[in-house]
Amino acid sequence: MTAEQIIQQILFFISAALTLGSAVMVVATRKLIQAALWLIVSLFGVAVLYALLDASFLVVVQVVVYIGAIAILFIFAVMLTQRDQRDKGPQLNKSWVLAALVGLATFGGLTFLVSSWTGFGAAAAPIPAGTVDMVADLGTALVSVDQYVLPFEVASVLLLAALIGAIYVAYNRK
Amino acid sequence: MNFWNDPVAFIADWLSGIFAGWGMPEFWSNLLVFAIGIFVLIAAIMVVDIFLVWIERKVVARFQDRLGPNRLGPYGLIQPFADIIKLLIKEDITPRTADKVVYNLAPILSMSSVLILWAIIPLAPLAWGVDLNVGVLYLVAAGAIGALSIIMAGWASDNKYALLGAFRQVATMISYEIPMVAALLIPVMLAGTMSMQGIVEAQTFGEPGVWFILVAPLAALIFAISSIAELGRSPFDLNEAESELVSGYHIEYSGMKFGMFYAGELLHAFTFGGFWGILFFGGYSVFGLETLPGLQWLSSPFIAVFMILVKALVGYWIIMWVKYTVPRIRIDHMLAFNWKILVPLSFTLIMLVAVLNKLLLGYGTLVYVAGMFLANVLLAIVTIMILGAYARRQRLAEEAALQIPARAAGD
Amino acid sequence: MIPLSWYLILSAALFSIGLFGVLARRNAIAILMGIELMLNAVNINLVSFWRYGSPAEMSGQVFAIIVFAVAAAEVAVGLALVISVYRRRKTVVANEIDMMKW
Amino acid sequence: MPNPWVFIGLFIIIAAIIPIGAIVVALILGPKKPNPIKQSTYECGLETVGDSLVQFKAQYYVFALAFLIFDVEAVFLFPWAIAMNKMPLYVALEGVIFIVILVAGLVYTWRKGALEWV
Repeated sequence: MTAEQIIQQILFFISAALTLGSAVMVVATRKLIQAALWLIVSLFGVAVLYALLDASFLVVVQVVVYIGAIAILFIFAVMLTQRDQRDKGPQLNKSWVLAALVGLATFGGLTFLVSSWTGFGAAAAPIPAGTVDMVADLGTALVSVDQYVLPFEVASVLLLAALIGAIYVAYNRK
Repeated sequence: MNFWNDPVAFIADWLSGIFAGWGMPEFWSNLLVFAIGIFVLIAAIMVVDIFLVWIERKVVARFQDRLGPNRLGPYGLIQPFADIIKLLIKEDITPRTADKVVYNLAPILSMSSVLILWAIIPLAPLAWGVDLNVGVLYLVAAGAIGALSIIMAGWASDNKYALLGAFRQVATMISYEIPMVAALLIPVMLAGTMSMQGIVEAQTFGEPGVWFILVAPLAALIFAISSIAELGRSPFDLNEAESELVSGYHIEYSGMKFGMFYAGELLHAFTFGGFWGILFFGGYSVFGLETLPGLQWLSSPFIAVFMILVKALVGYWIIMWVKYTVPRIRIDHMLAFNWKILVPLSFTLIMLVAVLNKLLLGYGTLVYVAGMFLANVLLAIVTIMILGAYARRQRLAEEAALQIPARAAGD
Repeated sequence: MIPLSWYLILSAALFSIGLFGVLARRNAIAILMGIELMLNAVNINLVSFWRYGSPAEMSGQVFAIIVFAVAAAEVAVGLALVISVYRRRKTVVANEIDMMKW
Repeated sequence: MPNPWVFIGLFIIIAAIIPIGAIVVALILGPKKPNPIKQSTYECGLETVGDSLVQFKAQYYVFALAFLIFDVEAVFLFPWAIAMNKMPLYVALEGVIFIVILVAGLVYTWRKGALEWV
């Protein structure tokens, strides 16, 4: 193994530890604002994983959408409802032991499922030579009529529905 | 390899030669050379930042008919160093109720969110941090980290004013991010790439090969307005609002931590001056003169770096000009201006440019540039006419509402 | 050299942590955070299958972007519901939101 | 350099180390004489009243919501903008349809009065 590959593995372990550790903090922290900040750390760890996977576009999209918009929305929502934060009381409901068992079972089941699949230990496919700008390929795939133009337009309708629905629910003046 | 044609590669080669002489593997020596390069670049930016403090104070003094710093050194040039020494030996006061970790993290994030922008700025034809193929979105992502640092500072200070200031500032930043992203889409569309290097090259050597300010003047204007809002500078400095909120989200910060917010703000403005230059004014190109025969020497990296710094300074000067001329506006006006004028306008502009760009590209440079320019101007005129009509209707309605009771009182 | 299995196990672990958050937290906003973690786990899977499967085709990345849109829509509507309920009932605890219960 | 993010990662680390260094130097050089008055919350010299976590207007949430939706829209539009140069005219029209659908959402929000700051 070359030094570069070892560094890659170390980076993977660091970002995996960052992601999983802060994900645990998200579900375990008492103060909700701190949970939101841990969520940001976890999402950033996922962005580093995307960088390791050579998905440049998704790295910046992860930061722009998740950290820049979704996390800010969470923080705003926490601030708006903080009269009922109840940070002192128990943050987990009565059946949390059952929930932990379900979580562990899911993890075990998923790991068993994927490890019995043939492609489990696959090595990374080489990036085909000649792909200069992967983002351009992505754009072409999104708008070509024989590829993903329908999902592209449907995403617009989905966002429209979400905007109208959320405004209708959150904004009931009078 | 000639030093004068490509100094960065020359020095990098020289350094890796030295490291190879020490028996270092190629991978590590490359990494070390990169680290040294980044360190030198950031150190240079910090030195520029120190002089920005001096420029800012000198320029604001001239705008307000004062002299500005003039005691320490010629023209007060040593003043910023005295400021730094003062910041370094000040006591660091942390409020008792503050969330210590988040409180200390916020100024660091604020400064680094600006510094990391310099990783993608093309300084010269062969000198840039990294030619990222998602450079434009990286700019937006760094802005997201900046917004996060503000909300962290406001919350961790455990102070009403700080939290109110942070909320106002973040509401401004996220609202104006929409027209900014929309305005950024237009250079991307014209250049066909998101890399900053590609955008600069498209303006000099591309298909029409003209500065994008000529093709999309309205996009440049929208980007200018929304980036001033993103910077939180006057007229959009509701976060500070000295008279109401004392100084917004950094009210509880003192000493070097406050200095980080302050220096970060100045450097942010300067950096955005640089991005105006890169996206709409040809970046490091010398007015396109270097493509002419006999003037090839103008594409020398040293002239290029000088040009980009000059363009950034001019942009910074315009931001200061706006800041010290225009009074602060109210938050409802500010948000209404964004959501009711800038956002619809920028979306209309995207659609217009997308279709016209496809239609006009086959008809030669002159028709293309003139058509795009006129379309932009026409859209701007239509917008101004609609706004004028709306304002007239509002005024008439208000006057009518005022006149009825006035007449009743007179009779 | 990172084998595909590492990413798959990481994503399974992230999914399970998110699932635990959804099932165990009392606060409705915290439940939505758990859902975000689960969606991120899905995205890691999609992107790593793209990278290890066929990087020449952009399907994996397109799917991941659609998941971003879905996540945004889910958060927007979910948090709007939480805020709306909070306005009427002054509570964000999921168990106490029982208006639809017979 | 195959992966530009190695460079960005190094850049981010060094860009974080320099402000940390400045703050640490200031901590070492500066005086350290804390007292309760100095460390209390600053509110123009008045005593702090009540919790600092004040209740915020729901309006902030509405703007953040609209921002989130249009931000995701922009994420879809960037690949479209890049691909457009090499594609025929109908691709530009696809993007126009995409924008028009979302502008309908903006119009709805506007007509509902959710964009007013009351």
